[in-house]
Amino acid sequence: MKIPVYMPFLAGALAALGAGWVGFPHAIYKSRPQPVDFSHKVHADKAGTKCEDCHAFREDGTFAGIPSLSTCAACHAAPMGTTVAEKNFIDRYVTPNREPDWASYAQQPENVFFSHITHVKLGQLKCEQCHGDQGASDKLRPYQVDRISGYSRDIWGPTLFQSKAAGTVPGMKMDDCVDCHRKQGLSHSCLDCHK
Amino acid sequence: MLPWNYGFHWTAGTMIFMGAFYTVVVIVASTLFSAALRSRRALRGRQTERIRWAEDFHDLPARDRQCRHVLTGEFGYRECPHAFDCRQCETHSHLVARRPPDQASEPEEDIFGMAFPLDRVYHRGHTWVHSEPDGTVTVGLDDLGRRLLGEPDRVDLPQPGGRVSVNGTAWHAHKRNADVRILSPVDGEIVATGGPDAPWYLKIRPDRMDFRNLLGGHEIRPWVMREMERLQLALSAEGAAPTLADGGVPVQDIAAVYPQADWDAVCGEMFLEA
Amino acid sequence: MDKQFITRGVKRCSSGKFLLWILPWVAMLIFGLYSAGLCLVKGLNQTNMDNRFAFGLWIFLDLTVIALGAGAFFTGFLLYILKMKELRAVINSAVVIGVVCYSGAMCALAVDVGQPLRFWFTFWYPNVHSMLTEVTFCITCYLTVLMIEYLPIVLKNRKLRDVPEFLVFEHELHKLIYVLAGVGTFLSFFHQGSLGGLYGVLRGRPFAFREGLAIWPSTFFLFILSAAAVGPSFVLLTSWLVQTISKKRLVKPEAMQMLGRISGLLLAVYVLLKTIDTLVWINRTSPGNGFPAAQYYAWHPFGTWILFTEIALLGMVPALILLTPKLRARTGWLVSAAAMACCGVALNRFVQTVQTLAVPTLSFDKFMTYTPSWQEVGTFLAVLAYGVLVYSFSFRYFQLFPDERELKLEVARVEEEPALVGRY
Amino acid sequence: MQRTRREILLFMGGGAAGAMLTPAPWRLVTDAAIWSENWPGIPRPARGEITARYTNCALCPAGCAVRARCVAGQPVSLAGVSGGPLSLGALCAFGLTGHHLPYHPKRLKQGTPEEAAAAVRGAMAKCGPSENIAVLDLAPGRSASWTYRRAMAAVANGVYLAPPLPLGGAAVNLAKARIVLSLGAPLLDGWGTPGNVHAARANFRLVQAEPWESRTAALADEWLPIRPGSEAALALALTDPKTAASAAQATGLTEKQIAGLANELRANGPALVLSADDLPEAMALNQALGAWGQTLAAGSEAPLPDVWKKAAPERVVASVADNSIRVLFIDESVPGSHIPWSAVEKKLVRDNPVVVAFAWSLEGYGRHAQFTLPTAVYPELTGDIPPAVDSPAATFRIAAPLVAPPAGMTDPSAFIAKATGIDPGNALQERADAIYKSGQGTLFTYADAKSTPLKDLKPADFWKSLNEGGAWIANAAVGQDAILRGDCQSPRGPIANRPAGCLPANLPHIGSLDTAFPLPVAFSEPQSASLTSPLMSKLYQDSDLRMPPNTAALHPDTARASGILGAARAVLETQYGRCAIGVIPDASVPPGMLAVAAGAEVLDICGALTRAKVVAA
Amino acid sequence: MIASNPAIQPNPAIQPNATIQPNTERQPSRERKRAVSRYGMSIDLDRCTGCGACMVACAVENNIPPAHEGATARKGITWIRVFKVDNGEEGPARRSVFVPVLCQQCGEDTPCVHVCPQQAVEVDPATGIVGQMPERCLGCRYCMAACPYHARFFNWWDPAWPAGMEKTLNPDVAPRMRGVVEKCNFCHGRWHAAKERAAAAGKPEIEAGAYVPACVESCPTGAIRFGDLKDSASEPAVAAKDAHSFRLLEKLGTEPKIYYRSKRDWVRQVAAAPKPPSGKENARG
Repeated sequence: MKIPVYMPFLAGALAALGAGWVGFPHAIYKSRPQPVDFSHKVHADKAGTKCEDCHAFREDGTFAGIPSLSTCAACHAAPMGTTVAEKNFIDRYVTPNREPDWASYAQQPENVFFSHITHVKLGQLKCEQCHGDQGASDKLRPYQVDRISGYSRDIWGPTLFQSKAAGTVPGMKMDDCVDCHRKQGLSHSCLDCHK
Repeated sequence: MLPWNYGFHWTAGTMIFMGAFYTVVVIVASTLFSAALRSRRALRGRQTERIRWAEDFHDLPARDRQCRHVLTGEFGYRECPHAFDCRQCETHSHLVARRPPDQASEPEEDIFGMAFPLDRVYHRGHTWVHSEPDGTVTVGLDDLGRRLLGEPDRVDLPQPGGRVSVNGTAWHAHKRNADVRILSPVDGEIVATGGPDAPWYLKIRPDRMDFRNLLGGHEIRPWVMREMERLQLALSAEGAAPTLADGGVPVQDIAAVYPQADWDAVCGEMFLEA
Repeated sequence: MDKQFITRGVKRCSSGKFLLWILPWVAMLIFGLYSAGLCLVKGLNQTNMDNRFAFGLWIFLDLTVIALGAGAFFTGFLLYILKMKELRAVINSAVVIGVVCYSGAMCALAVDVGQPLRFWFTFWYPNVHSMLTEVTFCITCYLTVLMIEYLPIVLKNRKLRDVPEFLVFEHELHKLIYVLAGVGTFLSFFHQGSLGGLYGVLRGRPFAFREGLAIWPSTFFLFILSAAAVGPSFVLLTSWLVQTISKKRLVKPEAMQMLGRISGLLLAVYVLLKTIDTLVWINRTSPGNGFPAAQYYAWHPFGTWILFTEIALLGMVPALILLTPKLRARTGWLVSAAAMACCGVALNRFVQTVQTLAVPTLSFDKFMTYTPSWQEVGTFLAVLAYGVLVYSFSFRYFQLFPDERELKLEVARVEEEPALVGRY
Repeated sequence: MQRTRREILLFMGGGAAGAMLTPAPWRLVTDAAIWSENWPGIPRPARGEITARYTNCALCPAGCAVRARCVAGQPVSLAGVSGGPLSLGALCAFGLTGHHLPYHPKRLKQGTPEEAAAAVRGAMAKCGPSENIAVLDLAPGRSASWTYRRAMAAVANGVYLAPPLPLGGAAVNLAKARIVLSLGAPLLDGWGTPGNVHAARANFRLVQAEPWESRTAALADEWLPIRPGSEAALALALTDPKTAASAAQATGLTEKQIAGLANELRANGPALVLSADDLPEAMALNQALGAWGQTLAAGSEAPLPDVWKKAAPERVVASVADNSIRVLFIDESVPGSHIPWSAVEKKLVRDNPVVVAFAWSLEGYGRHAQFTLPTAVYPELTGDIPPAVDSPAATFRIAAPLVAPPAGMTDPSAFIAKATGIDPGNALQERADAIYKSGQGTLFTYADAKSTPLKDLKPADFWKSLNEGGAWIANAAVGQDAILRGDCQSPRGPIANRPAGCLPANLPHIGSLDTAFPLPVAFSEPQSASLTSPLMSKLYQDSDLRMPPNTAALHPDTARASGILGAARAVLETQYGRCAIGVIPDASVPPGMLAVAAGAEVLDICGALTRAKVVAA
Repeated sequence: MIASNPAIQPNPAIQPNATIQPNTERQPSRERKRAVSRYGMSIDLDRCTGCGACMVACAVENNIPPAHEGATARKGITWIRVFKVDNGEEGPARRSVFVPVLCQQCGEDTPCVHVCPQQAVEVDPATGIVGQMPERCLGCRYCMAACPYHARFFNWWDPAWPAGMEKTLNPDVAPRMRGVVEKCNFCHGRWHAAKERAAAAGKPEIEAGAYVPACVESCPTGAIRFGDLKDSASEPAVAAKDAHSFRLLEKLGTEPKIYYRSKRDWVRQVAAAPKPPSGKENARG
């Protein structure tokens, strides 16, 4: 049978489009689960804790980030609830006193100097404005990292094009920082934020 | 580069610079695009043969682009402006009107012992056209052409029912390293095909019985003389010693005489092909 | 065995002989690619450049090669815009030279930058005030244009021509070639100039700094002029080289002389302006920045002789030769004058790049010397070999000199006894 | 189904075209560019809580106060403590990079303490009556030094050896000086406590008599370019005008100049004379100028616990009989002055002596000892710092560890105490208690830059503050309980309270130009036998500010005379031996001398007043 | 395309509490506009002993690796470099001075800013500091050719520290990769840290003295002083008016913010253009 000339061309184009739009966005990210099945929701509701109770500032103003095991152990030295997750956590980490290898979704690249206190104290931003409703999430998403650049998906744009995904994960791309800084008339030079 | 990139400033400098850049891109792209469009149209319109001939003609040395009326001495020097298609040439019709072709006395010319019957008209690519009573024409190689190819190694003839156009490819002939396109003298539809051994190569039903683009009568001798000269040139350019300068008779198979000559070049020269 | 690719009716050496010819160049290319690879993989520590000699052999190569490649745009401009028909004889060759020079320069640049992976930054975040941005944009665009101009030459190859699509496309594209010639002229005008501006704007380097019109230092215009002047000379030189090496007549002497005349004319203007510029610089610009110009030439070995050689010996002299019809008519004079012109411009680029960096700026600086490492030289050779190869192949398989066939018959014609010549 | 080439090409073409319309190629290009920011091999600095911790620098007796900026406890940069009492906020290049030393590629990582102990035991057992067991302490005056002296006192025929103290143990009071004559002493280039010197600099006129323009000469108020090796002659002439003529001839100065200088020194006092090699003539001149009690005083140490009083005397190596030392401990865990090995070697018994070196690298005596036991290095080590030469008051400063030393490190004093069967105790704390008992002096704490009289403190707080970065400083120039250091003798011959004028006639090195070793050696850089931070390469490789260790700068004429003109390397030869050096031709160094940057190799063959020659390698 | 920057879609999930109130919007911007400083330096050449403390302190602060074994004085990275300069005399008449040279932080229109093809160099309007963005840098080295002070350095090698020594790196400064240009930026890491400390104290701006580059802090003789040239009380501002101060190659009109000072007349000559070589002593290096 005789196929029209443009047929192979079209086939090729379609194949590439499929691969590029469907396959690639998955292939480019490497994903790993968080060490502990942690629920911000539970801690917010039941324990009634606020963000800065665990994600604390040090006295010199630097941000401690993800709390160390000691912070958790302060309450969870012994099981408080009955969940399997908590039991595993205590057996695997608290008892042997081993720090969980948390992966920070929002960890900025090495060349970025981000000061939490500046944004919280001077900028009067709410945690949610950048971190979304992470605090209300019931479980931790798997941590996804770009295979080549090694950047977390959150700081590199949840989708390949626009930086903010619909829903709960606000992007933390440079674009997002710059957007806000421009709005506030605070963008002066690269070295404002880069080091 | 784009307004939403970092470091893009709406300044005059940026405007001018980027403006120039994008203009250049657009111009280049549209040039390519239109070239593609035009060639698509040309392909659709079966212009290939015309274009090929146009280019070949354009690439011919100026001497070989001479008007037929230079051959007959009516002009000292004139390049043919119509790529050897006199049907659209006013100059030609004027001249013909002023001096109608006189019928030669003998039935055929004998030049250097080559027969050029006058009952037919000749194309400058060494084909002749002979009108048949049934309204078709037969097309064949003239004597010089025949001797150039001698006994061709291979001849690829088109299928009956196919079309040929003036100065377009009529058929292919292979001889030694030579691979030449024989140009068609007429527009028309191929009715039947002959071959080297047949009296003619193609029987064609022409669109119009209009052979103004072909040579006949008193033009033949000067033309053939000129062709002989070109042949000599071609041969000597191939480093073959010219043997028929003094009007010796060309043998039946000229190629055989010059085994070392680049026959492809010679034939290309003689059959008006780049 | 590659006969059917070779244009009908022109003589080309046997494929065996051709292989012998390209073999050394291929070897050189492979060596060059190896050294370039080293620079890419291990970094620029492979070179002898340093913080003081931030630019070296490669930049010199780029500037020179691009100046010589200017023949492509200028011949195109003269032929298609100013309709100088004689130049049809060399335009294809000029285009190939252009392609070779520009693509070669681009490759060298790709090795020269520290982070080739970021090549697109310049396009994505351009700083429109930087001469280098202008250069990058224009050269890239112009290389594209050259490639498009090169396309018809390729498609006209005897074998490819049998494919109707190619035949037709080549035909149609060639009809529009004057547009590309125009664009090419525009682009070349700017990047040749910007290459000059590259150094002319360096306020921190009074040796190179020049005043000028608006945002453009005088070197901007001098570079355009010198490139336009030397381009035809280089085309002439190459044609002559090819004629001598291939032992064929390829270009009519008239065409050659025309190239020579154009070159000479522009060269003369260039030398004049260059002289004026130099005087202004010595008496006004440089002292104004606190740098008495005389002192630059006190650092040996770069004495005043270099200035003299650049302007008088390799500028004025060839210009005069090329402008004297008698001398121009003699191939020996013509070619050597063209060669001198090329050397002159090369020397100018050398002074701009190397001497500028060698001369100290701070009172406690040392005068710096620098010798390229073998990796640098290797990369340099790679570009050279690449050029020769591309040109050789183009010459073998494409119709670089349209008059070749005619000239061949011409030769035969005069060999013929007069009896036949011009019988009609 | 059979596909034609044309179709495959078309398919690929379509693929390419389609791909351009997807994010893939663009994202890949961007990712590749980002990857170039953090590709393998580029370290990521650790993050963590940033704190400031304080200690004292143990790299030289200056013991400058140090503020360490720590990330999660790990010091990432050091700085002086502004308002610090002795160092006044200054820190030298060595001090600023001290926190790199534990990671030096050449650091010694393990040794064989057990075997060493066994060997020592064996050797001590068969130690004859005429033979000695000795400790060579390169940084005397520390509490550890007292442990060694107690240990040597505890064993029969134990000897405590130390390099001669600068100025024979005298201390300089720069604050009192109004004019300073420096005979080639590197006063502004690492001498004493940099901060103290630079602070005092404003108040005195500096006359630098030195053959070449050293860093000090460049900044001196007056530089007297004298002939190489004629410092002593000048000093002598300044003391005793009778020798002026010969001095003028030796130094190349005019007698008028010398006389003028002499008057200046006497008129514009208090004066102080310093010399590169502790020339006795210089001390005599100080004597003659009445510097004693003014700008010079007997140096003193912090009070000692009574139980320490039973200690072996401090002796110089030269004073020990040749071939008499059977067991020799060498403590070079902290950088100190270096004694040419050949001088030490000839004191060892002929039949297999046991030499145990305590070092953190194999660069020093470790190259010669049978056993080299790895020690902690600043800022890992715990110890106090001997008094600085320019600190008239007794001081007590502890170099508290900022980093935990790696496993397998030996503590020299513990090892020697064990070998000699004494109880080292916690020397530092005992000393601190003794000081506290003396009840005098003040404690300066760095964190809050406060000084508190000792009597207002509790002993625990005193001890705590000392370990968290503090310094105890005695009140008076000589605290009543402080003990005198050394005998205030110069390396050669007592001069302490010798009446001016009567001086040993024609001292060995004046005039007698030693033809075997014609070239006097001047140290152009601060001497250090031990390794320095890899980052010091900024000063002599990434730039040419200083000379790399074990190189000599010399005048082209000198090079020509030595037949090494144009050579990059040569061999340096002295009475003590030979070693390979790099050579830098430098017209600013006068002919007939060497300006040498000392490394372990060079210091191994260069002592005080060394003359040398260079020969082709 | 990747750097595309679509308008913020305020996230519905966080809309209620994520409103940027006008007051919070106005306030900081006004603060910034007021607080524009021009940091500068004064270097007293009569105090510099050429000890090199500034050079090592700079390397420690800015995560500059030790010299690669292949490095030389021409390939090394020393953001601040002390040169030994003499008066050209020989013998006793010879006098030397030590001249620390760092990026002179030229005025608004620096020779380097406008040559960079991709805006990797910029002058921060808020501080007057000339910044270099290694992440943006292509490594074309055009800026190095443009700089008359040779204050820009190229990373000829990937940065490498002896095993374990990377523990001592400064977290406020990102190590640079091979193939990019870098230079002194007045210890920008310290500027960030100072900013953060100020923020922690609720102040939008750094107050004088709270931010000092490493070389200034480390200089044992206090020869290098740092401050805001806009603040007439600051050391550099005072030095700028001093009759004995000068700037390097002032005639080029680059408006450096580094002021040198010396009471010795011949020393002030180092500001001028180089003299032609006196005899054979050139063509070195």
